[in-house]
Formats: sequence, structure tokens, C-alpha cells
Amino acid sequence: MKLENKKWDLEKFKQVRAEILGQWPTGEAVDFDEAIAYHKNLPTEKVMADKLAKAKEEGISLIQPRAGVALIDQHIELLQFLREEGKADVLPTTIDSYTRQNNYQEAADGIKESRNEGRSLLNGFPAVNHGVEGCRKLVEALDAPLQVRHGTPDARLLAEITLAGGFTDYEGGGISYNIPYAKEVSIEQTLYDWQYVDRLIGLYEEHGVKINREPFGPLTGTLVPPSVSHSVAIIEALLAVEQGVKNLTLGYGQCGNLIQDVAAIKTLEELAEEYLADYDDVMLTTVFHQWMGGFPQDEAQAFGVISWGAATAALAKATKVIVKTPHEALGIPTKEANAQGLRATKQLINMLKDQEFASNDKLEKEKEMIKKETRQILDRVFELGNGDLVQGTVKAFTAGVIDIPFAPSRYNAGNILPARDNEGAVRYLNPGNLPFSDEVLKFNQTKLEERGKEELREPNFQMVIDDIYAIGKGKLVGRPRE
Amino acid sequence: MKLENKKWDLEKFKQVRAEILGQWPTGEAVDFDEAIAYHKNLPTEKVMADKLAKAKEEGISLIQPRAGVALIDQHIELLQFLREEGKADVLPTTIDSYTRQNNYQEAADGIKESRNEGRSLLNGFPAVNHGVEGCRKLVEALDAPLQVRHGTPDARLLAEITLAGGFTDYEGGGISYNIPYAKEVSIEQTLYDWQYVDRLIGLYEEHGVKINREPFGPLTGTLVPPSVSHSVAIIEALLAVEQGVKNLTLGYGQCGNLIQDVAAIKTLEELAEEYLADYDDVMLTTVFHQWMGGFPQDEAQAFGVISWGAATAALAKATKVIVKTPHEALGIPTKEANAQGLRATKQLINMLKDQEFASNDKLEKEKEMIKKETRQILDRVFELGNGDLVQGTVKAFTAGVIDIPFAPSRYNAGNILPARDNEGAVRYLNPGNLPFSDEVLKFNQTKLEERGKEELREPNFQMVIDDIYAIGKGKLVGRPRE
Amino acid sequence: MAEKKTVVMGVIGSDVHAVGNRILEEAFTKAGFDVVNIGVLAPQEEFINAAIETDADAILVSSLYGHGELDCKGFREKCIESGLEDITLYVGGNLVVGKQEWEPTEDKFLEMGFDRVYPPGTLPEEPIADLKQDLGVTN
Amino acid sequence: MAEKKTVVMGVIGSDVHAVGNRILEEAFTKAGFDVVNIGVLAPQEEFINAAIETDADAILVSSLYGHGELDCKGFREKCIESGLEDITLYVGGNLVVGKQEWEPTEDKFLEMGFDRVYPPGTLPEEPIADLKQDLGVTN
Ligand code: B12
Ligand code: B12
Repeated sequence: MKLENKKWDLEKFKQVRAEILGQWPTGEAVDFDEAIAYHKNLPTEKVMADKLAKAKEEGISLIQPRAGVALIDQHIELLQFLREEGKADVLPTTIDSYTRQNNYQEAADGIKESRNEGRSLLNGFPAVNHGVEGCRKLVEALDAPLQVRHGTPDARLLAEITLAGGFTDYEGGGISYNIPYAKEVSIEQTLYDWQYVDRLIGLYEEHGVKINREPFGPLTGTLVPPSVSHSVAIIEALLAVEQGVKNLTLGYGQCGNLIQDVAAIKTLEELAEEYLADYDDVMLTTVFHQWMGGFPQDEAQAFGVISWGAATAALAKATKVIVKTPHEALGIPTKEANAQGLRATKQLINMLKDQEFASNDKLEKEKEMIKKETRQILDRVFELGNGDLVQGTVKAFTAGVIDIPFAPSRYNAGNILPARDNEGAVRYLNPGNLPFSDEVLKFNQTKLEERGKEELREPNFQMVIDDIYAIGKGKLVGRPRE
Repeated sequence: MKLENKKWDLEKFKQVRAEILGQWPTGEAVDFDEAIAYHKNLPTEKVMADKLAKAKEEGISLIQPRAGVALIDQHIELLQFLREEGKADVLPTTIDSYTRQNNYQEAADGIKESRNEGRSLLNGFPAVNHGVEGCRKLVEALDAPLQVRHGTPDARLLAEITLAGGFTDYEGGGISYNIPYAKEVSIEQTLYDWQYVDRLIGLYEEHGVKINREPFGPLTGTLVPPSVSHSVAIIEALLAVEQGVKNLTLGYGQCGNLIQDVAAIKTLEELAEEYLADYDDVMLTTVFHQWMGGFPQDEAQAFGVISWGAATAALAKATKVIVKTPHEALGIPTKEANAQGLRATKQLINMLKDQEFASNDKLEKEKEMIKKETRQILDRVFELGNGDLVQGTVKAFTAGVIDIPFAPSRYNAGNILPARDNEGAVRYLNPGNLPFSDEVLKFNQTKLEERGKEELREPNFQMVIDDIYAIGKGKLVGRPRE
Repeated sequence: MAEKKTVVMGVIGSDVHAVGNRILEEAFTKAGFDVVNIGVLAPQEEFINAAIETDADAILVSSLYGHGELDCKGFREKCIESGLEDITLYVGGNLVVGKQEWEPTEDKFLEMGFDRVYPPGTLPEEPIADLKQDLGVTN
Repeated sequence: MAEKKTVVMGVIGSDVHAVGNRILEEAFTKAGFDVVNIGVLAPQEEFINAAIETDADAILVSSLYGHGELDCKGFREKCIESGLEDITLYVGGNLVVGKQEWEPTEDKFLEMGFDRVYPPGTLPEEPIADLKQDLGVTN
């Protein structure tokens, strides 16, 4: 396979497709033309891109839970509950971890055991096993758009089945669903596999069906500096539109400092518009993830964290918020806990929808620095690829020019270390090989020295560990234990 | 009685005192000199003014619940629980409604019935009936400063007993504990009665004992514009320091718009410092009340409201936050619910303690307008009193120059009507007789017209009603029902 | 409406919560009732005297602050003693101390002789419709 | 410490949660252990092979993602089959799907043959002290 950032021709796509659909018996049921017809019959309130466009226009933030269980009926019940009791605006289907690793046999066993025990033994919905028909049962039973949320490095069969099944939104990407979710899968491989997914969605678009695509913004969810996740989001956006994707939601995971978080959402939008300027007709929206790292176990404290994420999203005017639950630290939430997270979030979204974070010098400075950092990374990526973004991305990972903190993947350099500054914004303690200018390096260093001074200690790995535990222990900045 | 803003001479004070202490048998046990000695033996961590001064210096916000039950042991248990499970920094003792109306006999009956039924039938702690000794049991059992929180127009005996009992903070004031809490009590009467309380605290101060005084900022808790509550807070502060009070915490009840709320806390501090400039040695701190109006019944939504209050307080850097609970809409909270409100609040206070709301044009404009409005009210009050603040205040109420929305008191003009503007800030829909300049009137009018235009309706009383219900129904601005 | 019905309303006992009372007054007036609002801090006697004086058809008692149980004891009996045998009695608000189950609370106040009992957060539309029905008002 | 003890650690099954694993590695190393970290996505065999190769004293299994119950079945038996009769086995993380009571979960994993079972949110200090005790390390 020759990997380049170029739209696949249909011949190649069809060839690969035959193979993909053969990976599991349920692949047989996929009939593209019939799927197009099916989508065209969906009412607009079940189409994600329509709902997002409307929210963007009205300047409101939609709320979305995560949720998925092993069996179809229970999954429908769960989602109906979240819609009614949680007032979720748009719905997810979280895929189980076996399916994510393409272990459809284990998923099948999990379904069987779940049926026997009458409770879900899987941590998500095994959509491949349930097949096109199973997916459509969901679509038909529910009155809101459905998105596939997973974490699957090779998500081709999953895409074929869920999209033919009537899902109108698909999360992931060749970087964001590899590096945080895999250990031994090469970037080349996932970029290639995701070109397939994007091309598939491009095909839907060419046939007049809107499928929204959402790169997974928060990555490892743990102290990811905005410019790291922005770089990845923009690369995945560019790769997607090249294959014909038209509707994009770019994501960012809350860090916790209000100014940094608002700046992050604003710059994500501004930078993406800039980088995507050459592509017509792309509808761009943003998604803000409530804090994705370790949560406090206590539910009241968790409500505090959830609410702060909701408030930040509303003030930043993100198009969508992904909502956590008061059970986050302990386990997959009950549907009640899930609805509680949604209701707390909705309360704040509604209370703040008419308020916007008014600009000030600090915000402008923060935006400026995020933009500089992101541009410096992306410039080097393009340089490394001699203008080809796919090649550039592969080389950038090898060189540590893109580098994601705390990632399990062998293909990630793992050199950078993030830490919070004295106000809780996430900075580069160790910039690894990120191609930063002296100005950027100095800025980060100064910010961390400020904190070091306050804490009477050198910024070091212990600081990072303290920061990782901090929110779970009821604070933002991991101050030395007293 | 000739009412003027002048420090009472000791003779007069002692005369009245004899009468006060005779109002209920427990008054006998008050021995001032012994009380001074008792206070001087209190460790600093039980002294409110010390704890507030430290918090102010460190720029952190202390958290405080409301809590009170009929019986001493249960009250101690409750407060210990809130301290341990809620991490309350400073403690309250909320007084029951019979005591607040000086119905000590009904309070006695309530104690008896509570003993019989083994649960509190009173909505607070009847401190007068429990007497000095009863109060000291609390002080000795608890490791944090205790404040009396009540709503008592004539709070003289309550002050004598609780202060001799070792409480180091006393809420209320001649306006703030009359107008929202009484119907038939004249302002003259309560200003006079509160001069007594302030003089008593002044006496403690003269003897080297710090007793903190906290005017009740939120008043009726329902859409009170900042300049109304600021005017009252500053008047009560001036009246208090005249009688010798040295430690003051001025309060404000959250309205819900971030910029207005931050501006309110900042201006409250700045204006008070300005107006108190002539008095030496006054330690000034601020208290921010989480939303004081109608709450949502759903606990998850209530957590959202609580958290937003916590976040706002932290960003505004209020010295103290009064915390609501997820049971607010329904009834006096269980101790568990109370601790939950505290923990959610603490999570956000800690997460935001290193962040401050950075100034911007909107904030400055908001501050400017609050200051203008407050000064215009206060100027006229002084004018009406020919320089005497007590006389001015009495006349101001008669003239509606001070006017508190939704107050039960016959002595309040009740002409003004507040409503939210299009961003949720509370404005004057009907300014009644408030002595505002054209600029101020125009500003308020324009803001409300903006909203009217958005909602395609004239700003009117229906808008006010919609705003009163709004937060309880999950939003901030009471948009017309769909 | 043929003839206007009169309701007396107020907040009982040592309770000063004035906001809901103000809204109820507005709503019942708009709905076509003659409203006699005795406001907050109202003892039982005041409700009854106002009802006698105005020949009222119904009394609406509010209690928000938690002492409703104590304050409402004997209200129906006192009405009967005063000659108001047939008057319609409603009560609503946050009637008991604390967050409690609704049914036992409702039963308690029904037993005390109130005709209808309303939980926290009741919107005016509901008691207005009920009262029209109970008083046989058609419109 | 006289002689360094060796522990194998990793995250079992299809689980990719890498953060806690990284911190445990750091903490056990600092505490004086030889740490062999096989990382995430580790099948039972990989733990066992690493333990055999390095003559390890203990295996620390992490499971965060909820499939712990399925993934850990038969672990002790497989150790015994492979000749690791006496190896100390700890397991920790978010072991089951959902927020469940701790005791039944602990019992379940003890029954499976793990020597100690740790609830979510465990800080490294605790298993370090336990392991020193269980392996008879004094320092
Ligand atoms: C960050 C995170 C992620 C990141 C992980 C990035 C990465 N590659 O590391 C991302 C976003 C990718 C992710 C993905 C998923 N996650 Co996740 N994730 C979390 C989260 C928020 C924090 C985990 C963390 O880093 N904590 C900080 C570290 C320091 O703590 P720790 O991991 O708990 O480890 C400590 C202790 O547990 C203990 N410990 C751990 N193991 C052991 C072993 C022994 C022997 C001992 C003694 C101690 C010990 O010591 C560690 C150090 O103190 C948790 C929830 C939480 N805790 O708040 C959910 C959570 C673990 N995730 C969960 C799930 C379900 C998933 C997904 C399936 C997606 C989904 N449905 O939402 C996927 C699974 C992917 C996969 N195949 O594994 C669930 C698990 C549910 C359950 N058990 O019932 C959790 C609990 C969230 C939830 N409530 O739903 N996740
Ligand atoms: C604002 C408020 C105050 C203000 C009141 C200002 C004023 N003078 O009006 C202030 C701050 C002064 C105050 C003081 C106190 N309050 Co207060 N207050 C509230 C709060 C937050 C909102 C009340 C409100 O205005 N709601 C908006 C209006 C529109 O709704 P409403 O009052 O519920 O009325 C509607 C319905 O209930 C219904 N309704 C009411 N009566 C009736 C009657 C009939 C027949 C019908 C059909 C319907 C009906 O119709 C109304 C219109 O829709 C409530 C909690 C809440 N609801 O969120 C607590 C609350 C009522 N207060 C409470 C308490 C305890 C007190 C205090 C004792 C202080 C304390 N311990 O915290 C003092 C009491 C003073 C006294 N003597 O009465 C408790 C009562 C507890 C209980 N029942 O178990 C509550 C529930 C808070 C709590 N959870 O602790 N309070």
C-alpha cells in the first residue's frame, strides 16, 4: 500500500470493501444503495449534521452522554431513558472493548453471557455482532441522531455496519483511535484504515447523505495540552475532507483552567477554518469533553467537576458537550447516574446559554500561544511529509514531532511531559521533540517556574503525578501533599 | 427614643440591657465579664474574624452551610458531620422561626415535642431557650468558628445569649433582618434594636474580643439587583462600625450572570472600603450566597446550580460562600444532603482557587453601573437624613428611595420590579422611586428592551414571574413558555 | 363567569415567604377571583376573620417554612366554630420539615380537614382549575 | 533491602488504560523493586511468560475497563500449570462493570486465587507496603 493523502479511487475502495464485509458474517447484510435510500428516508431530527448545524446557528450547546450495553432491547431502553430523563439532545452508542479490538468472537460470547445473566457483561454495544438490522432497531426506536463512539483502530467493518444501519455520526480517526487505544498498531496502518472509513463517508456524502465525522479530541484524556490535541484534530480533519467528508465536529477535552479551555475551543474553530479554507462546503462544529481524566469517587464532588465542564462549554459556546456521570471514578454508570450527569449539565447549559466569555488580554494571549504552538507542530508535519500530510504524520510520530502524553502506543515517542502551571493551565514541562520556537519554550518554562516557586520545588515528574491525581482528590493543581 | 447614627453611651446601653436580659429566664445567666474571659480563652481556630482574615490574605473562599435543629446533642452531631463529611470551613447555627419572632414559648413547646418525637419539629436551633450554657456546649464540641444565622428583627436577647455563649459571628441588621423577615415591624424599631446589638459587639471589641458582624446580603433572595443589596449592606456596615463593630463581612446573593456577579462582589468590597474610609481598623470581608431564590426540585439540577454558585464565588474571590443543598426546593436538608452541597462546592472552590476572573470591558462597565446606582441611592439617603444615616434610612424607606423587591414588610414601598436582561443580569424593569440618573435609567431600560425584542414581548410583570420560576425550571432567563 | 367568587389567601404562622403568595394573588386575580390577600405572618384567626368579613368561598393557606404541621392544627375546627362550615380549604407549599414522601404528608393534611393539599412547586394553574371545579365555576 | 524483588505488572485483556500503570511502575521502582512492565493489552500468557523469564516474585494485574471478571478467569490455574506455584498475585483497578459494592467483588477475585484485591483509587503506597510484607522485605 502506498500511503498518501489522496482521495481513494472507487475501484480500490470497492476491492478492499469486499474483503472488509467478509470479516464477519454480519457484513453480508450491508447493501450500500439500500442504505442510501434508508438514510434519505430518515427524518431530519435523526440526522446529526442537521441538528449540529441548527445548534451552531443558534449558538447553543447540545448535550450527549456515553452509553452502551450488550443487548439491543436494553440498549434502546437505556438510550430512551437518557433522552427522557436526561434530556440528552443527541445520542451515542458506545461500542464494547472486544469489538474495538475486532474480537467479534469474544463479543459474541459476551452477548451470550449477558443474555444468560440478564445483565450486560460487556462495556458497550457490540454493533458488528448485532449487524445492520440490529442497528436499525435502535435508529427506529429513538427520536434523536445516533453516533458511534468507540476507540477502534481498525473501524472499517464497524463503520460499514453502523452507517448502513442508520447511524449518522462516526467518532474516531487514524491517530486519535490508535495512539490512546492501541499498543502495537502502526500509524500507517490506522491512517490507511481510516482513509477507508472517511472514503466510505465521502461516498455517502456524494450520494446526498450527511454523515458527521468526529475525530476523538481528548486522546488519553490526561493533561493533554491543547496544541497537541488541536494538531491531531486538524490533521484528522484534513485527511477526512480529502476523502470527501463534509461534516466535521472537532473535539477538545477540558483541562480545567477556564481561560485555557475557552481559548482552546475558540482556537480549535479558528485554526480549523484556516486550515480547511481550501475545501468547500465543510460544516465545522466543536465538541467539548467534560474532564476526561481521573474523577473523584464521591458523587457530590463529581457533580462539581461535571458542572464546571458544563459551564465552561457553555461559556466557550462549544456546539456539543460530552457528559460525564457521578459514577465516573468507579464504573460504567447506571442509567440513573448517567441521566443525573446530563441533568446537571443541562441546567448549566441553559443557565449560561445567553452568556458568553467576554474577551480580555489573558484570553487573547492564551489563544495566541495555542495558535503558535499548533502552527509550529503542523508546519513541521507538512515539512516532514514534503507536503503530504499522511507521510508527514507518520514521520512526525517517529520523530516525536507529534507526541501524546501517557499513550499506550509503541508508535508514540512518549517524550513529552505536561504539567499544570500555577493557575492550573496545562503546559509543557518537557516538550520532548515538539518543534517549538524559543518563544514558546520560554513561555511554557516561565509558567511552570512560577508554579515551582509557589510550591518551593523544581518542576519534575512528581509534579506530573500530583497533577494526575489532583482532580480525583478534589483540586486542580497537584500541590505537594501537606 | 431619639434615633440617630451615634454611638450609644454605656449608661443607656446598660439600662436597656437589664430589660432585655429579663425577657426570658435564660437571660439571667449572661455575665459580660465572664463572657469576655471565656472568649479570650477560645483558641484562634474558633474565632471567626481570625479565620476570615487568614482566608482573605490567602485569597481563598471559605465554605459554610446553613444548619440548625431543635436539640443540642443533635445539633452538635449535625455540625460535626458537616465539618467532617462536608469539609465545612466555618459553622452556622440557624435559629428556628419561633425564636426569630421572639416566641420563646412556642420554641419551648417545639423543643418538648421534638424530644418526644425524637426528631426536630423546629426549623432551627432555639438558642435563647438553650441559653448560654447550651451554646457553650456547641462551641466546646466543635473545632471551627460558629456564627448565628437567623432573620430576627429584634435579636437583642439572642445576641446577648449566643455571644456570651461563645459564638464569634452574628448575622443580620436593622434593614436586612426586618424587610425580608417581618411585616409589621417599623424600620425605626429595628434600626434601634440593631444599634443595641452592634453596641454590644462594640463592647466586646473594646474588651479585646473579636466578634464578626455580617449584614444579611441577599435580602429576599429573589432577583435583588446588586445596587439595592449593596446600599443596604453599606448602610448596615456604617451603622455597625459607628457602634464599635470592627469586623465586617458584607454579603451578596448570586443573581446568575457571571459578569454581574463578579462585578457585584468586587464593587461591594470597593464601595464599602470607600464609605468606611473614615473608620480605622475595620476588617472587611465578603460573603457570596449561592442562588437564594427558588431551586429546581431535581437533585442533579440542584447540584448544577450549587456548583455554578461555587464557581462564581471562587472566580470573584469572595471570602466566604454560603452553600445550598440538593434538597433546597423541597425542605430542610438531611445532614447528608447538606454535606453533599458542601462537597460539590469545595471541589469547585479548590479547583478554581488559583484562577481569577480576568477583567474586561464588560466587567468594568458592569462595575461602573453598580457603583453609580449604589452611590445615587446612598447620596439621596444621606441627603434625606441631613447627614444622619439612621434618619436618612427611615425616610428613604418611606420615600421608596430604598426599596426591596418581593419583601413582606409594610414599611417597604414595594414599587420596584426587577427582571433579567437578555444575558440574565438583573435589571430594573420598574425603578420605582429609586433616585436614579437618566443615564442609569436609560441603561436599565435599554438592557430590558434588548430582551423584549428577543422575546417579541413588552417587558412586563409576566416577565418577572417567568424569571422567578426560571432557575427552578432549569434556566436563568424566564423566556416565554413555548 | 356569572358571579365572582372570593378567596382569602395568606401565609400562615411565623412564615414570611412572600414571593409565592404574591404570584398566587396575581394568578387568582387574573383567573377571575376576588382575592383577599392577608399576606405573610398570618395567624389562623386572621384567615377566618377575613373570610367572614368578605363572605369568602375558599381559603388558601400557604406554608413554606416547615412549621406547617404545627401551624395548621385545628384550622378546620376553628372554621366550623366560627360558622364557616362549608368553606373550601386548600393548603400548599413546603408543608413539613425536610424532604419527605408526599403521600403521608398529603394524608396528614387531608385528615386535618383540608379539601386539597398541594406539593412544593405547584404552579397556580392547577389550584385555579381545581377551585373552579370545586366551586362550580364555569367559564 | 538485601536483594531486589522482581514484580511483573501490566494491564490485562483488551484494556488500554495506561496512566495508572505508568504511575505504578514509577512508584514500585522508587520503592526498590525490579519492575517488569508489560504495559497494556496484555494477555494472561504474557504476564506468565514474563514472570518465568525474570523469575519474578509477584505479578500485579491491572484491569480498569470493566472486563476484569472475564479476563482474569483461570489466571491462578494457568500460573500453577506453568510452574509458578508460589507466585504472589495482586489485582486492582475498576475490576467489574459498573459501580458495585466492594466486598462481593473482592471475594470474587480472592476466590479466583488472587492474594490481594484493590479497589478503584488505590494509591501505590498501600500495595507497596503490602508486597514488602508478603515477600518478607524489610527496610
Ligand atoms: C483516562 C481514562 C480513559 C482514557 C485512557 C487513556 C489511556 N490509554 O490510558 C481513554 C479516554 C482512552 C479511555 C477509554 C476507555 N475507557 Co476509560 N477511563 C479513564 C478514566 C477517566 C481515568 C483513568 C486514569 O487514568 N486514572 C488515573 C490513574 C492514576 O488511576 P487508575 O487508572 O485508577 O490506577 C490507579 C489505581 O486504580 C491503582 N491500580 C490500578 N491497577 C492496579 C493494580 C494493582 C495490583 C494495584 C495494587 C493497584 C492498581 O493504582 C493506580 C495508580 O494509583 C477512568 C475513570 C476514572 N478513574 O476517573 C475511566 C474508566 C476506567 N474507563 C472506562 C471505560 C469503560 C472506558 C472505555 C471502554 C470507553 C467507555 N465506554 O467509556 C474505553 C476502554 C478502552 C479500552 N479498550 O481499554 C470505565 C471502566 C468501567 C468499569 N470498570 O465499569 C471507567 C471507570 C469510566 C467509567 N466510569 O465508565 N478511558
Ligand atoms: C426565597 C426563600 C427565602 C427568602 C424569603 C424572602 C421572602 N420574604 O419572601 C428568605 C431568604 C428570607 C428565606 C428565609 C427563610 N427560609 Co426560605 N426559602 C426561600 C426559597 C429559596 C424560595 C422560595 C420562593 O420564593 N419560591 C418561589 C415561589 C414562586 O414559589 P413557592 O414559594 O414555592 O410558592 C409556589 C408554590 O409552592 C405554590 N404554593 C404555595 N403556597 C400555596 C398554597 C396553596 C393553597 C397552593 C394551591 C399552592 C401554593 O404556589 C406558589 C406559586 O407557584 C425556598 C426554597 C425553594 N423553593 O427553592 C426556601 C425555603 C422555603 N425556606 C426555608 C427555610 C427553612 C427558611 C428559614 C427558616 C431560614 C432557613 N432555615 O434557612 C427562613 C424562614 C423565615 C420565616 N420566618 O419564614 C425552607 C423550608 C424548609 C421546609 N419546609 O422543610 C426552604 C424550603 C429551603 C430549604 N430547603 O431549607 N427563605
